[in-house]
Amino acid sequence: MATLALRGLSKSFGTTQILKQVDLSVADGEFLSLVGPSGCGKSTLLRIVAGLESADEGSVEIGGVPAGHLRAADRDLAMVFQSYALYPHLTVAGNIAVPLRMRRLTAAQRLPLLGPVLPGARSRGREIEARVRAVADMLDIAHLLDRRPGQLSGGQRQRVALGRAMVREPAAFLLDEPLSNLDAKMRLQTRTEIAALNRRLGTTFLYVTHDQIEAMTMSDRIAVMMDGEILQLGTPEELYDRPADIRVARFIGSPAINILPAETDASGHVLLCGHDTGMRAAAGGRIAHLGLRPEALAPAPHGPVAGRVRAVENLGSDIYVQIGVLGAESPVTVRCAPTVSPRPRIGETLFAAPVGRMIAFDAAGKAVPLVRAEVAAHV
Amino acid sequence: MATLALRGLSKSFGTTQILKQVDLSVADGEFLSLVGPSGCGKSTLLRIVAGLESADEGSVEIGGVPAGHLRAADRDLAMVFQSYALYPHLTVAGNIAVPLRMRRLTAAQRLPLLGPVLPGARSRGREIEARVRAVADMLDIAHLLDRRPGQLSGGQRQRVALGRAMVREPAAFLLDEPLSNLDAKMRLQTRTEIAALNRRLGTTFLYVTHDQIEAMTMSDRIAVMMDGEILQLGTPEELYDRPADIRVARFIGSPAINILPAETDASGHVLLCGHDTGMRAAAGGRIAHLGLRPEALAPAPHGPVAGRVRAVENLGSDIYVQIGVLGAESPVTVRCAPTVSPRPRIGETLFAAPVGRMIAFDAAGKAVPLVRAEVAAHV
Amino acid sequence: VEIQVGYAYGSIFDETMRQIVEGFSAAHPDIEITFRASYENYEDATNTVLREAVADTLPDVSFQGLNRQAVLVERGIARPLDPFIAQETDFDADGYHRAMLKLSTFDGGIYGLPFSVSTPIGYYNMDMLEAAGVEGRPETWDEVAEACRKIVANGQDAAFLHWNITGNWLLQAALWSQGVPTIRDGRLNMENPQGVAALESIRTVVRDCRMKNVSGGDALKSFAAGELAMMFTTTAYVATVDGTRVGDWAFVTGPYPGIGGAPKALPAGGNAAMLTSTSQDPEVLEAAWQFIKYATSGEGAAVVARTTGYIPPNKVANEVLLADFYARNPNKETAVKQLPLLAEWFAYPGDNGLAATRTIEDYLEEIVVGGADDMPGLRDEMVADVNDLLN
Amino acid sequence: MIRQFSASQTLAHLVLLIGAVVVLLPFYVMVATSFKSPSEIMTATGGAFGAQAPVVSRSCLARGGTDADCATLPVVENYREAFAKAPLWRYMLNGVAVTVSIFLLQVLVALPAAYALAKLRFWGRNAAFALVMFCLLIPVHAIALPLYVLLARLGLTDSYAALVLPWTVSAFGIFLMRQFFLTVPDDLVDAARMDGMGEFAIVWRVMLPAAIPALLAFAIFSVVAHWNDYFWPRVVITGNRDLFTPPLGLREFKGDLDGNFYGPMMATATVIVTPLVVAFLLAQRRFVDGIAMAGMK
Amino acid sequence: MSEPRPEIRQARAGYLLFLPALVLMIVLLILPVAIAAVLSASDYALGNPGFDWVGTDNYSQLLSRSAYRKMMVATLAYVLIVTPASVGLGLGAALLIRSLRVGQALYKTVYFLPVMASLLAMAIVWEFALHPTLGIVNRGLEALCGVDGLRAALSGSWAGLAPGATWFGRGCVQGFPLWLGDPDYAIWSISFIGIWQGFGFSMVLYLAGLSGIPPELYHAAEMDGVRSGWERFRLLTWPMLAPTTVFVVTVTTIRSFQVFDTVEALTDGGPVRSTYTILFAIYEKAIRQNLVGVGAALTVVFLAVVMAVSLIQRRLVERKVHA
Ligand SMILES: Nc1ncnc2c1ncn2[C@@H]1O[C@H](COP(=O)(O)OP(=O)(O)OP(=O)(O)O)[C@@H](O)[C@H]1O
Ligand SMILES: Nc1ncnc2c1ncn2[C@@H]1O[C@H](COP(=O)(O)OP(=O)(O)OP(=O)(O)O)[C@@H](O)[C@H]1O
Ligand SMILES: [Mg+2]
Ligand SMILES: [Mg+2]
Repeated sequence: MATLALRGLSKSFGTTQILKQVDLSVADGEFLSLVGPSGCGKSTLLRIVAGLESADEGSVEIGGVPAGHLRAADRDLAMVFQSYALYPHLTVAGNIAVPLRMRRLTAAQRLPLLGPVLPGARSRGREIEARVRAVADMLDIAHLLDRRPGQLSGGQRQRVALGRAMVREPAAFLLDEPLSNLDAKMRLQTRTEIAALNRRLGTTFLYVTHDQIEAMTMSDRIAVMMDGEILQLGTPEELYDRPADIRVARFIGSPAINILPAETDASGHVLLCGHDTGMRAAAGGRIAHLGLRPEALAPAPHGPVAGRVRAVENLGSDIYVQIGVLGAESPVTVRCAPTVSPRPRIGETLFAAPVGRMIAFDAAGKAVPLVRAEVAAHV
Repeated sequence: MATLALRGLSKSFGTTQILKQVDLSVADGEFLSLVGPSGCGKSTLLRIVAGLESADEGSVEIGGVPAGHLRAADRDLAMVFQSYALYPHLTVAGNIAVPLRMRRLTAAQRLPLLGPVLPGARSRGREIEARVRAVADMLDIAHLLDRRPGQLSGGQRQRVALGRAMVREPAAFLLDEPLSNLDAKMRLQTRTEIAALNRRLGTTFLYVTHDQIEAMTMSDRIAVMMDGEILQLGTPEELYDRPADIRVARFIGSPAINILPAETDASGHVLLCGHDTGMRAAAGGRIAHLGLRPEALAPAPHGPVAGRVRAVENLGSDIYVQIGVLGAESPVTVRCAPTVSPRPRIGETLFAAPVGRMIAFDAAGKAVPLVRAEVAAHV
Repeated sequence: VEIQVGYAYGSIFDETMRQIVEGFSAAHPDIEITFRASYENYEDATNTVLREAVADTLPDVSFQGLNRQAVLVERGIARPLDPFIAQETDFDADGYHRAMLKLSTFDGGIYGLPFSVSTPIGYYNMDMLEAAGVEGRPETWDEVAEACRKIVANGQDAAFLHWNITGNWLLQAALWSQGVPTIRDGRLNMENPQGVAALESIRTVVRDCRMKNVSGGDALKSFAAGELAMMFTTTAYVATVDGTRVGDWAFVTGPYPGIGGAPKALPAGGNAAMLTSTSQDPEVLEAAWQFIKYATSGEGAAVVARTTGYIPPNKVANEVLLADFYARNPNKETAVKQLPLLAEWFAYPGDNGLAATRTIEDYLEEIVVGGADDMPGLRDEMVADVNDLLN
Repeated sequence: MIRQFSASQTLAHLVLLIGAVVVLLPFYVMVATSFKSPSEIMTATGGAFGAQAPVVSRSCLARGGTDADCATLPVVENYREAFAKAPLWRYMLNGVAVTVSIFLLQVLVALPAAYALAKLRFWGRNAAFALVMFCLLIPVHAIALPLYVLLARLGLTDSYAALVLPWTVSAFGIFLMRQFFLTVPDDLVDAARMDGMGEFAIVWRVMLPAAIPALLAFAIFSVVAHWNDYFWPRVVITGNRDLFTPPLGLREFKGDLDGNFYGPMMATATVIVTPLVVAFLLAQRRFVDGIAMAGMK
Repeated sequence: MSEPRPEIRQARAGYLLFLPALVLMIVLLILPVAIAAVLSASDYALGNPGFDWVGTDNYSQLLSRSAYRKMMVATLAYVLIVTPASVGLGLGAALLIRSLRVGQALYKTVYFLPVMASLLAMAIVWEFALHPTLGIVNRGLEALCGVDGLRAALSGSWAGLAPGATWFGRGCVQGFPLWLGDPDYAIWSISFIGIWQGFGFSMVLYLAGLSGIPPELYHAAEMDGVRSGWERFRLLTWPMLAPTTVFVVTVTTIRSFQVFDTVEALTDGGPVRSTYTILFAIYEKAIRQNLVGVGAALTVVFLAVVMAVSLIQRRLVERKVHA
C-alpha cells in the first residue's frame, strides 16, 4: 500500500518525445486509470514506474521514497500485462508462486531437485503453497491450479495473471490493458471483479487502458493522456461532465459527444447553429464549439439542431438517431427512449434541442464555463 | 440480388450435431443477422450457404434456385471473413481485383508476363481497374490502393475486405463476424457504414456475429441461434421486447436482463419477490421467472426488489447500480439517470420497483404473455 | 611397457597383425602392443603421422608405404634404427633382401625395416581364358591385348589394369619394366620413347580389353565373382581372391607382363616398419625395436605370407620357414619369383609430391575413360605439368 | 478443395509412392544386403532378404574352427561380424556421449546468445548478429587444419574434448533460437523481471522451457549432423580406437580395396542408421511443428 | 548502492550472455579463418620447420591450373543441379503431401529419412547400388531390357528406331553406364545423391511454410472464383511461400556448395576431376596433399563466393519483403 508520484517524467525514443514532463500522483489505495489513444505513451509511462525502463528526466516515488535507483524486482510493484505473460510451461499454481519463490526462497532452495530438501525449504514451500491457494480461492480459480495456461480460457488466464500479481501483496498494482484480449462479455464481467478487488485489497491501482468505458466504470480518478501529456485528471463524472479540453470531451463518452459549431453574438450570448442558447461564457471568452452528449439532445419540433436522419440504431434500451447536421464534423447522435413516437425514420428531417448540459470550447479547444445569460446579467 | 433459403439443414462433426434442421429465409435485400453464443454453429451455417462446407441434410436455395450442386466459386455469393483473409502479397487494388480477374479474364490472360499482351486483355484490364477504383472510392480507400494489407489499420483492412466482396456485385453478402477484430471505437464506426452499405446497394446481407449490439443496430431481422437451433427470428424490437425464450431474453440486451424469481398466486396474479405485480398470465399458465431490463427497474422507496448495492458503474450518460437480490441468480442491474439523488452507495440497501415492461417465463423458459389483472377480470 | 603401433589397410593386415601380436606376446609377455586406428592407405598413413607430429601424439611404431618413408625422414619424424641394429648380436641384416633394405636407407642410415613387400602380378581366370581360346598366360602387353580381343569376342569382360594404385605404382612398373626409372634428377623421366610406350601399354588394355573405369575394389569383386578374365595388380590381393572366390574356377597368377619382353625391373610395393616414437624412455624404445624386429623377421614375416598375398621381406622367412608353404600356394609364389627385379618405388620429391601423383593419375584416367588418343601429346602435357609442380 | 475427386488423391498417392520407392531404395539395399550371404550379394540373388542358406563363417575358420562348427545363417554371420570386427557398442556409446555433450554445450552457449540477440538491446547487437550469420557459412572442412593445429597445441587431440569442443558454438543454433525468441512476447520477459528474475534466470527459467519445441528441431539437426559426422572424428582421432564414433566404425570395413565385407558392412550401416531413424520417428510430429514455430519460413 | 538504469543493466546482460558464444565463435571459427587467410599467402606444409611467404602465388595457381577450372565447373554444376531440383522436389512433395487425406505422416517420414541417415553409410550403399554390374540400378535396368514389351516401349523400337538409337536401347545393347566411373555421368550421379539426401529438408521447411498459410485465405480464394489447383497455387500458395522459398534456396545453395562427403566417399573428385568440388579440393590440398597454403587460398575463395551468394539472396529477400 503506497502512494505513487511521478514528477516531470520525460522520455524520448530516438528523436520522438514520447513523454513530456508528466506529473501524476496516485493516492494510497486509489484506483487511477490512465486512458488515451493508442501510441500516446501509456505503456511507456507504466514501464517507467515499474522500473522496466528509465526516464530521461524526472523522478518516480513509491510510498514517498524515490525509487529511481531501484530495479524492477525491488520496487514492490506488481504488473499485469495485456497478453497476461504467463509462463507457458508452469501450471497455474506454479505461475502464481513464482514471485514468492523468487523472493522467499534462496537461490539454493530454488534448485530443481536439490532445493526442496534443503533446510527451511519445506516450511517455506508450504507457506507459499498456502498463500497461492488463498489467492486462487479469492479469484475463484482454485480448481484450475494444476492446469497450464494453454488449457485456460482468456478470462481464466486473466485471473491467473491477477493472482500472480496479488500473491505477494505489492505496494501497488500496475495493469496494462489487462482486459483488451477478452471478448465483450468477459470484459464486462472482469472489470467489475477488478474494481471489487481494489476495494477489497485497498491497494493502489494504476490502470492503463484505451477503453474509456472501462476507465469510467472502475476508477476513482482518470488521467487522460494524449501526445505524451496528461490533458486532464479527475473523477469519471468530472471528465464526462466537465472536460477541460475538447480532446478529452471527444475521447470520453460512448457514443461520442456531438461537437457543434457555435458562436458568441454581440451581447455575449452563445449561439448554437444560429439559435440563441440563453447562455454566455462565464469569463466572457469567445466560443467556437459546443459539445452536447447524445442524451443532452432530444427531438423537439423546432429545435436548433436539424438534419436528415442518417441512421437509427435501436439498442432496445435506447434508440440512437444519427442526423447529418450542416456544419458539424460528423453526424450528430441523439438518444431517444425506445418508446419515442413517432419513431424517426431514415431520410426524414429531425429537429432536436438541447435538454442537458452544454459544454463550450474556445477555438483552441479549451473548455469555457458557461452561465445562464440572465443570471449573469443580474450579477 | 437474391433471396436465400435454407431448408432443414443438418450438420454433424463426428458425433456432435452442430446444426439441427435449421430453416431460414432471407428476403431479397434484407439485412439478416445471425447471433448466438460462441460455438453454436453460426459459422458452420454460413459456410454451408457459401458452399465451403456441405450439409448432411437439407438444401440451400439462392434466388429460388437450389445451389447444392454448385461449388463455392459458382454460387455468386461474396464472403467477408473475421480475419479479413486479404492476400498479404497483393496491394489493396490487387486484392479487390482478384474476384474480377478470376471471372472476367481467361486463364491465358491471367498469365504473369504473357497475359497482359493477349488480345482483349488490355481492355478487360482497364474495365477491372475502373471498377476497382469505383469501389475504392465508395469505401473511401482510394488513397490506399497501392498499399499492402500489412500497412493498413484494422478498419482499413476491413473496408478492403468489403471492397473485395462488393466489386463483383454478388447476389448476396455473407459476413462472418467482420467487426470482431476491430477495437471498440472502430467497431462502432464501421457497423454504421455496413448498415448504410446494405441500404445503398440493396443487396441481401447475411451477417454472423456473437455481438448482439451489432446485430440490434444493423439488422432488419435477427435470428438467435443456440445449440444448433434457431430460437427466434424477428426484428430487433421483437427480440428485445418480446423474447420468445428465456435464453433469447438473456442473450439480447446489454447489460443483460434481470431474471427474478416469480410465482403465480391462487388468484392467478403474478408475484415478484412476493409482491403482487397486478398482472396475470394471459392464458393462465404458471410463471416461474420475470425478466426485467435494467431500464425497466428504478429505485423506489419500497419497491419489491431489494438488496445491498454491490457496484455502482457510472458511464456518464447512465449509472448502472448492481444489487444483490435474494433468490436472483446474479446481481440485479438497475439503470439510473446520472442525476439520480441520492446517489446509491456501495453497501447500502436499495429498493427498486418495475417501471417498464415485464417479461414472464414459465418453468421451461418459454415466454408467457401477461395482461393486467383487472382488465382480464373484466373480460 | 606399452607401445603404440599404426598400420594401413586394416582389411588386409588386421588378421596378420593379430597373429603377429599373438606370437610376439608369447615371446615378450612384458610388452603390450596397442594398435592405433588403421590408416586408410599410404597417403593417409603419412598425413596422419604428420598431423600427429604436430599434436605430439605419434605412435611408437608406424608402418609406412615404401615410397612415403622419405618424407618422414626429411621431417625428422622417423628415428634411425642403426643404433639398435648395432646392439643386436645375432641380427642378420643380410636376412633382408638388399633391395628392400636399400628402400629404407637414407644418407647411409636405416630408418625402416621392410615389413611386407609386393610386386605387380597378373591374375587369371583360366576357365575364361580357355573358353575364349587363349592358351597360356600372356607374357607381354601385346599378348594381353591379343587375349583380350578373343575374350571380348567371346562376350566377356576381359581385363582390368589397376592403374590407380597409390603412388602411380603401375605407371612406374611400366617404366621400370623397360628399365627406366620414373624420376631422374628430380624430374619426371618420361621424355623418352619408353615413356610413351608405358602410356601406350595402358591404352592398349583400355582399348583392346574394353576396360571399364571401375574402382579396384569393384574389379576385384568382379574377378572374384568369376566375371573378369584378367586382372593386373599387386600381389596383395591373392589372399582376398582366395577368400572370396565365388564358384569353382581355376585361379592362377602369373608374372607381370612386360613391354615387348619380360620386365627388366619392377617397383617394390608394400610397407616398412618405422620407429616414430617420441619417447625418451629407453625401455619403450627397446620394446618398439623388439616389435619391429619381430614383425619384420622370421616368424613375424612368415605370418605376412600366410595371411596376405605379400612377400615377407626376409629371406629367412621365405626360404626357411615357408619352403613348403609356397609349394602349396603357387599363386603367392609368383611375386616371390619376381624378387630379383625389385626396384625403387619413387616418391616425387618436394612438397608437391602428392599433388604430382594426383596430376599423373588425372592424365592416366584420361586414357582410361577413353578420352585420349595422342599418347606423345598426352605425355608432353603431363611431363610439363608435373615438372612444373616438382620445381 | 471441397469435393476432392478421389482420382486426384489416387494420383497424388501414386506419385508419392514412386518417390517413396526411390527414396527407400538405398535403405532397402542396405537392409537386404545385410541379410545376405557373400555369394548372394555377388550374384544379386536371394530376393529381398536372402535365402538364408547356411554359410561358413570365415572369421570362425580363421580362429581354427571346422566347417561344421562355423556354419551359421548369413544374417547372423553379418551382424555378428559387424559387432566382432569393431566394438560397435562402444562406438555407439561414444556416439551417444559425443552427440549428447555437443548438443548440451551448444544449448548452453546458444540459448543465452540467442536471447541476447532477440530480446536485449545493446550497442553492437546487429554486428553480433551479422557475425553469427557469417559463421553460419563456414564449413568445418575448410578450417579443419588450423583447428586441428589449435587443438594439437592444447594437447587435446585424440580425446573426447577434440570431438566435442570445436562444435560447442553452433551459429545455426543461435540463429534458430533467436528466430524463435523473436516470437516470444516481450511482456513475458518483463513479467519475469517484475517477478524478480535476473536476465540469467530468465534464460533458463523462462526462455528454455518456452523454447522446447524449437530446441527439439535443433536437437535433431545437431544430433544428426554429429552422429553422422565422419570427417572431423577422422581428422582428430588418429590414435585411440576407443574414441571412435559410429561412422569411424563403419570405415573399418571400407578399406581401399576390399568389397568383400559387404554383408557385415551393410549390417554395420543398418545398426548405425537405425537409432536416428527411430529417434526421428518418435519426434517426427513435434519436429515439423518446431521448425514451423522457429519461424524458419 | 545505486542500481544502474534498466537499459544499461540490459545492455550489460546482453554482452555477458553473448560473450561465451562470441569467444567461442572467434576462437573456433573466425580465428581459423583468419589463420587460413594468412597461410594462403605462404607455402606452409605440415611438418616443415618453417615456411616462406609466396604472396599471391597460391591464388594465381587457382587461375592458371586446369584442375581448378574443372573445380569451378564441377562445383557450379553441382550447385545448379542440386539446388533447383531439391527445392522443386521439396515443394512438390510438400504440396502433394498436404493435399492428402490419409498417409501424410508416412510420406513425411519416408522423405525425411535420407536427411537423417549417415551420409557415409548411405554413400557406401549408393556405391553398391550403382555398381556397374552388381548394383541394383543397372541390374534393374537390365531386367527391364529382358522384358520384351518394356524394352520395345522404352527403347523406341516400337516406333521403328534402331535398337541403339535411344539411351535405353543403347544401354540394353552396350551395357548401362558406369555411374561413378564415367565423367559424363559422375557429376549427375553425385548430384542425384545430393538431391535424394536433401530434398526432404526442403520439404519439411515447405510443410512448415504451408501450415503457416491461414486456411481462411483458401476459402477466400474459393469465394473469389478460384477454381483450379493451379490458380490456387499461383494466386496464393506460391506468393505466400516466398519467404520460405528464399530461406530454402539460401540454405540449399550453401549446403550444395559444401558438398563433400559423397565426393570423398564415392569418386574422390574423379573421374578426370569431373566431380572435383571446391570443398573436396580444399580437403585434398590441405589435408591429403599437405599443401596448406593452396588449401587456405581455396578456403578464402570459397568463403568469398558463399558470402557473395548469401548476400545477394539477402538483398533479394529484402527487396521482396519491403516492396
Ligand atoms: N523501445 C521503443 N523504441 C522506440 N519506440 C518505442 C519503443 N517503445 C515504444 N515506442 C513508441 O512510443 C510510442 C508510445 O508507445 P506506448 O507503448 O507507450 O503507447 P501506448 O500508449 O501504450 O499505446 P497502446 O495503447 O497501443 O498500447 C509509440 O509510438 C511507440 O511506437
Ligand atoms: N471442421 C470441424 N471439425 C470438427 N468440429 C468443428 C469443425 N468446425 C467447427 N466445429 C465445431 O462446431 C461447432 C460450431 O462451430 P462454428 O464455427 O460454427 O461456431 P460459431 O457459432 O461460428 O462460433 P464462434 O462465434 O466462436 O465463431 C464448434 O463447437 C466447433 O468446435
Ligand atoms: Mg500500451
Ligand atoms: Mg464463427
